[in-house]
Amino acid sequence: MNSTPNAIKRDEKTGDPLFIDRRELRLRYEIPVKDIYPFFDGLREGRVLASKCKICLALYFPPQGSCPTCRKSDMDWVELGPTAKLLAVTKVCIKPQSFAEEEDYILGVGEFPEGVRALARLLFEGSRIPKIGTQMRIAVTKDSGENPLYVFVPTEAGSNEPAP
Amino acid sequence: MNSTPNAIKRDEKTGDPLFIDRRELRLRYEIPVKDIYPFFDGLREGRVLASKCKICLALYFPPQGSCPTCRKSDMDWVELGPTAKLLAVTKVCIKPQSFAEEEDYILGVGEFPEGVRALARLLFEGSRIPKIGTQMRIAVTKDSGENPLYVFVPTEAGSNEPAP
Amino acid sequence: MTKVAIVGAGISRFGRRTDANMNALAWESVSAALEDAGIEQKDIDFYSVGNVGVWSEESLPAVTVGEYAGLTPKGTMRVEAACATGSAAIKVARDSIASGSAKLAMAVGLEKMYGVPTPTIVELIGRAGNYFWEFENFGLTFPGYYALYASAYMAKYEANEEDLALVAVKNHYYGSLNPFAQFQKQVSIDEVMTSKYVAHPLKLLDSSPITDGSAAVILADEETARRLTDTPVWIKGQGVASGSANLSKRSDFVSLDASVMAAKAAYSQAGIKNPVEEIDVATVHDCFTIAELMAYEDLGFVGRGKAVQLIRDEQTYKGGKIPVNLDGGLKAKGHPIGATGVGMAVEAVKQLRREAPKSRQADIRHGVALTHNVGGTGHYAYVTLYGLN
Amino acid sequence: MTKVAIVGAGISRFGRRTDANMNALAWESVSAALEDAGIEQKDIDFYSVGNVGVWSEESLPAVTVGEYAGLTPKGTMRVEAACATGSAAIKVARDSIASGSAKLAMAVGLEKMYGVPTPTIVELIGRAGNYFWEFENFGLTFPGYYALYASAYMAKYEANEEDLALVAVKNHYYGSLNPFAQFQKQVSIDEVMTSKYVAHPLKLLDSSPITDGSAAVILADEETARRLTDTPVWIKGQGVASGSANLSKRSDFVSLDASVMAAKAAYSQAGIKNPVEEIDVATVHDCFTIAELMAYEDLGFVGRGKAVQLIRDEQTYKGGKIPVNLDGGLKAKGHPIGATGVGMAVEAVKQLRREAPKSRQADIRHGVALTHNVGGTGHYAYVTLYGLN
Ligand SMILES: [Zn+2]
Ligand SMILES: [Zn+2]
Repeated sequence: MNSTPNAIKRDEKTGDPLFIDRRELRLRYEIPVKDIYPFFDGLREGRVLASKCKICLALYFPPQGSCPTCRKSDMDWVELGPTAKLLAVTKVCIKPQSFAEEEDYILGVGEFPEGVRALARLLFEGSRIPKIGTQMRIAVTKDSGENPLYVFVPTEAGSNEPAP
Repeated sequence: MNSTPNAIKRDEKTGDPLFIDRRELRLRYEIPVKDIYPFFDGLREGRVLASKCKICLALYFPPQGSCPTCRKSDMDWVELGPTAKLLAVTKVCIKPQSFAEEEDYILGVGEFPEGVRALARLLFEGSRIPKIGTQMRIAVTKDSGENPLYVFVPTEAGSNEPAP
Repeated sequence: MTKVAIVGAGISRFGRRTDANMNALAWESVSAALEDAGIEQKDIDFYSVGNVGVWSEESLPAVTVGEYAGLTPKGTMRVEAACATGSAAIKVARDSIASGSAKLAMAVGLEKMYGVPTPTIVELIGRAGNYFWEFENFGLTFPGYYALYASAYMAKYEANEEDLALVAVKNHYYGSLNPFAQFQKQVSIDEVMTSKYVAHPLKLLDSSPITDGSAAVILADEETARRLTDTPVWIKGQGVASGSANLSKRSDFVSLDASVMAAKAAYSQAGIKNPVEEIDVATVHDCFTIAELMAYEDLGFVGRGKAVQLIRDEQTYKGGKIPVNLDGGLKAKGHPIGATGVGMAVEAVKQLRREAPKSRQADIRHGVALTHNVGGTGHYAYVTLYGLN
Repeated sequence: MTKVAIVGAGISRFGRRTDANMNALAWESVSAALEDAGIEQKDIDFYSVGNVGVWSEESLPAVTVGEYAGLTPKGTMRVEAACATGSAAIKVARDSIASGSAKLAMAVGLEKMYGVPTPTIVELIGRAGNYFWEFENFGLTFPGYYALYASAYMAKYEANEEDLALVAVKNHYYGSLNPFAQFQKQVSIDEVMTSKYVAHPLKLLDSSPITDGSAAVILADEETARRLTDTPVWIKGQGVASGSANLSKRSDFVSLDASVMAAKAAYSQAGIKNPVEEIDVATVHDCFTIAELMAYEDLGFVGRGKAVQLIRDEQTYKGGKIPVNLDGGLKAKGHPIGATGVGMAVEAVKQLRREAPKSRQADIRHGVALTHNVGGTGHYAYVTLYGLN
């Protein structure tokens, strides 16, 4: 329709007129990490650290700077792993806009012997989805922007999957 | 600090580490206007239309497609103006991001004899802020994207301001 | 607690609604609820609006809906509990009455998701949960959350993808009988099984769609309810619980603890001892097929690991042991996030009043209906029991 | 209505908080409130989280705060009522108790505005109101909304910009005495008058700042309150009202109708006949200086057009007829949108318990404090009365 104002378009399926917002909102957050900065220090050294309350010894991963039980901010930093058992797994095929450029990726939750768990990418040969119960190793790699990131990889002994 | 990971920067004022989100969210809305499309038709013809309930004769501006009193969607479309009295006025100096490129602009609420009111830009000579009570004329101009937009301008007789 | 009843219920058509903006969409259900209750806006003392937003233009929807619908200057607020937002809106309206601060209150659920393109919607839903540790770093999506549960559930109970598909087949069947549903067509197991993976092992037809829609209920105290209607639908109990933001804080992935806790609380308040025996019809939160199976167990309809047998035996169809989602569920009726919980309440009201179309009207013997509304992946759970007595 | 009291109150430092993410920021006030009440997380039956968000990363803050603070698996929801969000969170917590569904409930107010750059914050605040007809087309900002009111008020009552500046001078004076305030320094009339226009006639120093902060209060039923503390602070009344989304639907611009209605309802519930005589101290919503002047009139402290004389006579200072914003107000203490209303409640509690620093402690004679929390520009109004009896 020639005389439709610029800002109005017709929906392709329904033909209904839609006003196309002229104001784009762009959001990119800045997230304070002061209280968990040792985690990022660790990551640069290739270690994945959890925070541990010095008073009640509770372990926090993802780490947090305060213990809600003791109401104190007095934390030790302890290394996780190296092995974790796969509790749940998925391959993400429909990706969010900000991950649109990536290949389908595999994510899983691994449980460490200390009892805490972590969600991370799984890097297994051939983008294979390993079985629930598989023993994995946590490792530090780099994301596309050269930032260190933790991932799960096969144990050094191999895939170490449970028998079917 | 050389060894800071790419995604972390130090705040300029406090020196606190901030994780800079790698995922930008961009939002631009598509707003259905089917039920008020006559308003946009009117605008293209240089007329500012309000909707009027055929049953109870209530006048709606901004227009809406249904009358909440009668619970019906049976509307006439009637032209507003040409004159309105200025009830409230401001000049916007600190602008939102999506208006950052524009000069400071003047906005006001004008009341029409029919009792409804409209918020719109005021285009007066020299970016002058007119006095409360000034009689204005509603007119249709174009925004920077060539879309028709309604504005308040001086009456043909001149500024028509109340005596001080 | 003061007795509170629903005395009016309305719902919009669910779907991709390019014909109505947020306010007009809300008005469709608000006007229907007012009509149903036989009251006017001025009679309402307070209204809550459940809306998640960000994908839609209005950031103060409680106010813009109020203006459009003639509810201004009544007191209001917006509430959010992810996909359980609608039930949270009902809690706020109910508590307003039970506390004595209102006699008539309205809960409006509203979502206009198609205000932005689909990849942006996927992005926005994915960001819910724990932003930094799940989304920012790893791009975990909302289907991905439930897929993690599906992987663990299937491994533990030897369920397979066909079992999940049975839920989709049932709910599409009922969707085909609901003129307000987004999908009014049946699907076969084959169609489900051959649809594309969204997040392995969940496929497109395991998933509820992106939906625009609204629903509204009007609540009243006992005296007002009895004055307005012969068939008040009482809120007999409501349990509310939450789960960890980080999925990795959960100890297993076969059940939503928040659902279990919320159900327990709701049953206790309503005096329900044996849900399958005492509940006539349930609407449960089937945002994905796996979610409906877990709900069967979390709500105590069957024991752990027995959900698959229940759907295989068609015991959650009309006429079965416990009919579930006779309106098509989120799966086929659609899932306008903030409206879903209120839409469940509308369905409970219609079922209990025996106003559903015959083909999907449950047999109402005890006069009790259940709604189970989950926010996120057990981040929130709201279980509500409605009854004729 | 069942009596409900505040039994614990906590607040974070307000300001630009680059040292704490949303959850850690909430924890500062939650932990202080638990400490103050002498209870643990497990004692809480329900908690509400007031947060507007979008400028901060977490889209399910009720859940992420709950996880961090050890409140999971308690029932929860997020509420929003623009700048009155905190008071809405208190309403939800209070009604949860008054309805009998909880004995102890917490209301948390939280805002992390500095998650995005300042021009984006201006954009986001500007979008509140009616998006299409005010922002999309015309770029009306939030200071612009109040500037429209200021223009009409000043014209009608012959007030001038210096009169507005007097409000800023008073509130900065009290901010200088409050170690939790964002601005702990006094300003002179000259400094206010020479600060830059934000939206004519309002200047930078007429405006409340962008703020990060949190506040929390713990509410209890009568029995629990009396068991926990000797100085429960009772909620004596709460009025809630709304105004049109479109400012052009308002008939004049010298008063916020929603404030007038909410105050009337709150006074009626609390049995207040003469506010100035019966209230010891008030915190009112001074997001801009003009807002405080309108509040004096809307709350019935003075007649129409008389607010200017009240501030000129310094009658809203400590020791005056009705001390207002002895914590610095939004103007100097800061305005973390979702936290503001809860922060007002914290101040009311401290004042009534006579725990404020001497220099800004009001004379508590009747044991009654008022909080006035406006969302948007009278889009929402919540007026609450707190009392020692
Ligand atoms: Zn500890
Ligand atoms: Zn009408």
